[in-house]
Amino acid sequence: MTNSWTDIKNTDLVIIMGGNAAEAHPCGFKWVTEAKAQRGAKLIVVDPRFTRSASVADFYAPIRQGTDIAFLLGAMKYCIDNDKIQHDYVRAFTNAPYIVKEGFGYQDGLFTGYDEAKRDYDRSSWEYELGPDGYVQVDETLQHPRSVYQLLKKHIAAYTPEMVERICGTPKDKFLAICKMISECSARDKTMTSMYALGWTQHSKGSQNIRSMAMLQLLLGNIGVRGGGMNALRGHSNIQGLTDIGLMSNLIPGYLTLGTDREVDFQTYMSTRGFKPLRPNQTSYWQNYKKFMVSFLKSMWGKAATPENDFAYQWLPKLDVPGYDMLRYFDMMHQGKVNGYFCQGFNPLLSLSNRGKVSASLSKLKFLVVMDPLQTETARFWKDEGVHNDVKPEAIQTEVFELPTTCFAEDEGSLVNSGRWLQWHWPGQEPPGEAKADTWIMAQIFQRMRALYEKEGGAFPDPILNLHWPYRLPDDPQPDEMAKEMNGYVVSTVTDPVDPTKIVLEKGKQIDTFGQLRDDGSTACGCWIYSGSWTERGNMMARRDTSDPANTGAYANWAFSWPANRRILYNRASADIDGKPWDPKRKLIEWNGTAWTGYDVPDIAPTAKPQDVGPFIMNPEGTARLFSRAMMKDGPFPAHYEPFESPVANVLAPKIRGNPAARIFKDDLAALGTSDKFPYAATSYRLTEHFHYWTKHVWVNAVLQPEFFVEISEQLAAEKNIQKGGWVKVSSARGAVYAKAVVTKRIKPMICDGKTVHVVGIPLHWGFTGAARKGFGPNSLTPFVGDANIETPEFKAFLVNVEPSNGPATS
Amino acid sequence: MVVRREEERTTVDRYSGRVRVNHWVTAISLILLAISGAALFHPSLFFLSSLFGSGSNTRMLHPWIGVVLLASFAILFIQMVRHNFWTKADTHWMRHIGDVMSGHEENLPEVGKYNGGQKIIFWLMTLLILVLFATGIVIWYEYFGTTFTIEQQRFGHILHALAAIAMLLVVIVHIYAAFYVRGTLNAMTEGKVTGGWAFRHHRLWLRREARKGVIDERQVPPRRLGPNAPAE
Amino acid sequence: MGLQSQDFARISATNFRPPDVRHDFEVAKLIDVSKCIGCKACQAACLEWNNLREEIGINRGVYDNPHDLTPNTWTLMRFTEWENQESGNLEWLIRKDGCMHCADPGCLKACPSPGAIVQYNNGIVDFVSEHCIGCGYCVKGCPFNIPRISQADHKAYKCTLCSDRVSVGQAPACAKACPTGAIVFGTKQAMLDHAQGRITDLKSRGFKNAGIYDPPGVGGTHVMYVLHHADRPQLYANLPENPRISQVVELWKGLTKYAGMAAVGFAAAFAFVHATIARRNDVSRAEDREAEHLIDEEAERGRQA
Amino acid sequence: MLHELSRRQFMKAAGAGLGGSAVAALGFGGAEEALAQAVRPFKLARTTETRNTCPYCSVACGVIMYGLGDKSKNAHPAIIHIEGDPDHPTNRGTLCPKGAALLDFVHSETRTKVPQYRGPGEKAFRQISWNDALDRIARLMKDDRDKNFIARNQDGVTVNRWLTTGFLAASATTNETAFLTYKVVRSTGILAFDNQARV
Repeated sequence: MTNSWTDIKNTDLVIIMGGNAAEAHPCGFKWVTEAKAQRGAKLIVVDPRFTRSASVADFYAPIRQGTDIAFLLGAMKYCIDNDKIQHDYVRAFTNAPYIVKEGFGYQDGLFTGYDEAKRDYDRSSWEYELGPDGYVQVDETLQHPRSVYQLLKKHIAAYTPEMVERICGTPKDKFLAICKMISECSARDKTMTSMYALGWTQHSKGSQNIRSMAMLQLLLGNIGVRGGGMNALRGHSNIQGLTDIGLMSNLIPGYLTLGTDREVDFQTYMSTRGFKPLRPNQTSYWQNYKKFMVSFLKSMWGKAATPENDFAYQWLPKLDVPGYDMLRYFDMMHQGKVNGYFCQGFNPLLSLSNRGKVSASLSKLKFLVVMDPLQTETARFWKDEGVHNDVKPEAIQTEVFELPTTCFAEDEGSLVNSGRWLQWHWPGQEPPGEAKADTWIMAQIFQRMRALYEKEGGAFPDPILNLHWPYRLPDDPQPDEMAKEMNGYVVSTVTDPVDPTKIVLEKGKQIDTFGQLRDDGSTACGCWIYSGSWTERGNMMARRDTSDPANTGAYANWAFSWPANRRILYNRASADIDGKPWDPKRKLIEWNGTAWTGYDVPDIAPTAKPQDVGPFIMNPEGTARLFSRAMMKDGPFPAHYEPFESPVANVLAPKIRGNPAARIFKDDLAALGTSDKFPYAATSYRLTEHFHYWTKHVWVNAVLQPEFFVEISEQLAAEKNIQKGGWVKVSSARGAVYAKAVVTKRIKPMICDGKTVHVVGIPLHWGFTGAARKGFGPNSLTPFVGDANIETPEFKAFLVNVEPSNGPATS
Repeated sequence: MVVRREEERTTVDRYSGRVRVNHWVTAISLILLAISGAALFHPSLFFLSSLFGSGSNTRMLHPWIGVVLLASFAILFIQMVRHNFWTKADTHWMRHIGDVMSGHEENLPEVGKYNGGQKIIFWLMTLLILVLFATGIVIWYEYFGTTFTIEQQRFGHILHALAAIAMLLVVIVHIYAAFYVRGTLNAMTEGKVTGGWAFRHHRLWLRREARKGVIDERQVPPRRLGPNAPAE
Repeated sequence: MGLQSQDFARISATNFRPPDVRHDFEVAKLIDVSKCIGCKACQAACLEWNNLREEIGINRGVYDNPHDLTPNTWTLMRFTEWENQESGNLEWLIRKDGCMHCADPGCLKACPSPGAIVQYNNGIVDFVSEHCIGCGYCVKGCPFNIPRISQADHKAYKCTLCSDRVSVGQAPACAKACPTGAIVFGTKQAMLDHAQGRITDLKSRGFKNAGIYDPPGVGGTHVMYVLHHADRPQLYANLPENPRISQVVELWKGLTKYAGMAAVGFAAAFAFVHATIARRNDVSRAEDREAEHLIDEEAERGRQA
Repeated sequence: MLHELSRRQFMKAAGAGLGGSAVAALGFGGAEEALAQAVRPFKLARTTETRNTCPYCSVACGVIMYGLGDKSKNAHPAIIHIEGDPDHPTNRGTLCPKGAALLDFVHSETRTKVPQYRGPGEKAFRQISWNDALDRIARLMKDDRDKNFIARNQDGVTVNRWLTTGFLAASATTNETAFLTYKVVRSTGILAFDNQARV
């Protein structure tokens, strides 16, 4: 989220698309109902199903899953055609005026530089035209034919309301009504907020779905303002934190990245991370990259990280591929290239696409270690559960360990919510039985491995033997210790270069902000964006001050919000080029002539002159990108592509199946279904009564929604003679599941490109452990296809067939 | 059934032991039902529920007692129904009910085993017990709470209440009559009545009984009562 | 709230009339159906707060789970999919069902057991298990079909409006939990005022028949609804249009009760009086003698026949 | 802290309320006495409160866990109720159906309670001691790492990666757990490192 949950109360228009906030985030959705009740805000819901969010919406329109980009580009076109964009904002704060290189183009659904064999682009042409000064060429009039603005207009010209209806199945009048409501928010005193979730992410073009809305929000001038922004409703309590801390194949805490095989040494590594400003006097904050990186390495290897050994840069593994994400790794597992696997509170047997492949892959492991507070299906993938897990234990040679862990109620520490708030929590009871904290388990495993390496030696033991392990109890590190490491501390005293008697940073002290980090090894910091969370003043994450001056919803002294306790990202953009708030009633920060003042921590140097320095300081341009240069693998602009399994062909580029740059492996491509065998457009989603695969272990939630079901329209039910509450068999090219049928008016057939499309809704939440009735998850059906940029599987759009059935018993 | 002459009196058998047992089972059930029913019927009488241990027990027992009543009365019915068919004489008798009440039965037609009033009571009881049982089932929540709609149960309740009231009235008349007409109680206690009682209230019945024969248990033959015997 | 008799407005099946001198704030729960997303947080909170656990059922092709109120399920979301012909929009009407805490409670009126059902001055209608005899009369008294009798202990159960929470100044568990503020709790007056604001907002959004549901037929309720279609409450899973205590129950618990007692009493009295004043109906000696003659004659005939 | 205080004061008030009603109950006889029992005693008086945040979605609602006992030496704490934290800016005391039922998660029948092990081809789990489990795991890891660690790629570039073992991190563990996990996993050279952000 660029903003926070509580900020949503400041909005005039909420658009829920690619998500179902009321269903998945009811307590956050409260702030939508508040905005409606208190400011007369309106709520738009665009979804294949009439959802719980839709039940309280002012306007609902159906859309075929996987066609959001067409809808959003159509909306952009409407705003531009009807001159409903915030011109000053677009000109000053986006790269609309920038000139793009000669040679960039888009045709038949492909951008320039596509290599079909590699399923990838040569992105060199997706760049700005740089002047002799090294700065981007701009045309403030936006008239230059190669200006981003003109290219964008050209790119979205095809997405007329008629085309949108043809692709999305959204009736033209409904689409136009929504466009009108949206376009009103181009006014300076009107803002729209976008609330989305995995409904946009879990597509083969998930990142571009989100980009499309971000671009629309930029055109409307809604980024950085109260009641605006791009609000990703993260699905899990600390998925934000785990991503911040870089628990991903290619990441280092704070969104730094691992080196690749090409980056043979630290110098080469840093050379591609200089981030020289692309416009005069821009901040280009990543210029501080080295300070963050060195401080991180110091927190990893302490004394052993020295200037001489490049702070142990070489001790970090290097990537030979973009990343060993889940999809790639399970594919390797499937090929028998993997021996050991750890699942720490993760249930891939039900969470990852194509359960059949996941199960087969796990069966090829030598050992699997599962750490979880609940009895997961993954830990029991080898167990014969009849139709619910049809495997032969004797044939599976994997050694499996199930290690009991604490749950939230028994452990201490911080979680990061969707609004980037780090909130501390305390344990209320002892763990049940022999359950232990994950920290204890990790420490135990590490201590034992280190002992083995000390005793026996072995493959490159240095990073293990020298890992910085400063904990009071080496066998049981305590949360406050790790929290302080992540915040960062001074390794060696730093004095003022001018007056050496003046101590700038004192050895052993916690740092206050990442501004104090240094690249000479005198500071250590586990996760630079968390700097300020545990300073000499104590644990900022445990703060509980509920005061909120002027009711901005910022709650600046409640817990800690990264970065630098900033509550709304890009908040500098809430004021015009001279630093005056676009909407005085919604003031966030303001330039008082000498400094930035207001209700939030400015997202810019406190004294940076508004006319000089752009709001988007993490970008070398200082502006936001309507044209994303080579940053996105599948195009600098979003373009409509059908899901890999779609009931209709891509009407704009009939030859292209799915997203041409999306991640898909050969045999998985072969395992795709087609609409002749699997005629119905399926999608998966959460129900409000349940949380993922956890709450089926929770009695009360099992009572509230006891049994696996699928949702279909009354029309489809009639067509297939399916009874309400009767059993159905749902099958895809990957497998089949049995479910009860919920026949509903809330799903209606859509007409797309002249063809009737039936939607089949498949909720997740059921498996073969827990209190609820045994059932299946949608991942028995979903394809093993990943988004081009972030490899998220396409859970939200795939093809199935549905038939009446007598239930699992008969199988 | 026999007429029996003893030293001091002449008796006529009216009810066999079986009938009397049934009658008293029925009677006791009725009384228990009246008490428990009243407890559930009116707050001021709820204290009566303590006779059954508690309100819950009362709620639980009342319907079961009703079942007992139905059973015992059913037998009673079989035993008595044949004497209770309506005749012209009954109609005539009923017309002069006033004389009966004021004790002038002389100029009434001879009455069989039962007079019109008794027959009416018999049939009323039959009817009311059926109604009470039927409605009782409808409102027997423990077992039939879901068998009948709430609306049906509501009507069940009011009918049950009205029938119960009617039943109480009938019972009162019945008991009253039993006491008011002296010599009647013996019929249900000893099972026999005196010849005089039979002569006075059920002469026709007495004739029939006598015709069947008389058992004479006297040691000495009776004094012949001459026409000019002194009046006493 | 303390718990002296002065705190009671009504007590079932008793002639003991609370003095009703102590005045407590009348509380109420307002359920704004137009804000409800049917998340069932209220159901979960109710089960957790009251330490109730319902059995795990099955899916019957609808979102309603459990499928009806039970002795353990005191509140329940009822889902209705309705095509609004006027607007052409589909509307998903979701109503939280449960005890309405009537000002004139039919359950209390029907209850035969003293103190088994009470109404506090704050308006809460509560069942007192200890005095409940499990007769199910409350079920017949209730115009909303709320009470449920447990087959385990033969006691009636329903929402208590969290009288235990309210008694220490807390809102009911469901109201506290409700994520969207569709359930609010406060004094009845505050709730009525709040409802007005909501109705204005709804009208501004085109629901011209938006209104409050506080049925006068039962003297108003302490659980009220804001409905977008207040003119057609039955749209919301058959919410009764004009609920009132059934006439049959009124008759049964009213006239019948008194008339019946009177009739029986009168009859008994009459019988007694008559028996004492009227001439004894006894057998005379003469009749005894005539009986002998008659027996002789008849016996004779009997022999000849 | 201030809020903790105000909360305790509330608890006192609650206690007083109960005391009041108890006293009130004494005066009664007969029917009224039972009426005193009409209201179930407020079950949270004098429980120990602990603040936490909901472990499910990323709204991160504040919750208060009500624990058995008063933290005295011999009182074993156990959470008996969980409710929304009214001071929390986001949820202001509200909870969704999952948050409102957190108690049943904490005390779920199917929580893991002891380490379990399943050998190759076996049909069931069997209990194993922490020591044996951890020793075995460390052994398996080291053997695999020693066997398959890649110090240099074909071009002789130092790459120090270990690809034959992977680690899937959670979505609900604390940042502190995450960081410790990161340090341990990265120090071994594991690249197959992912979390639930994708799914």
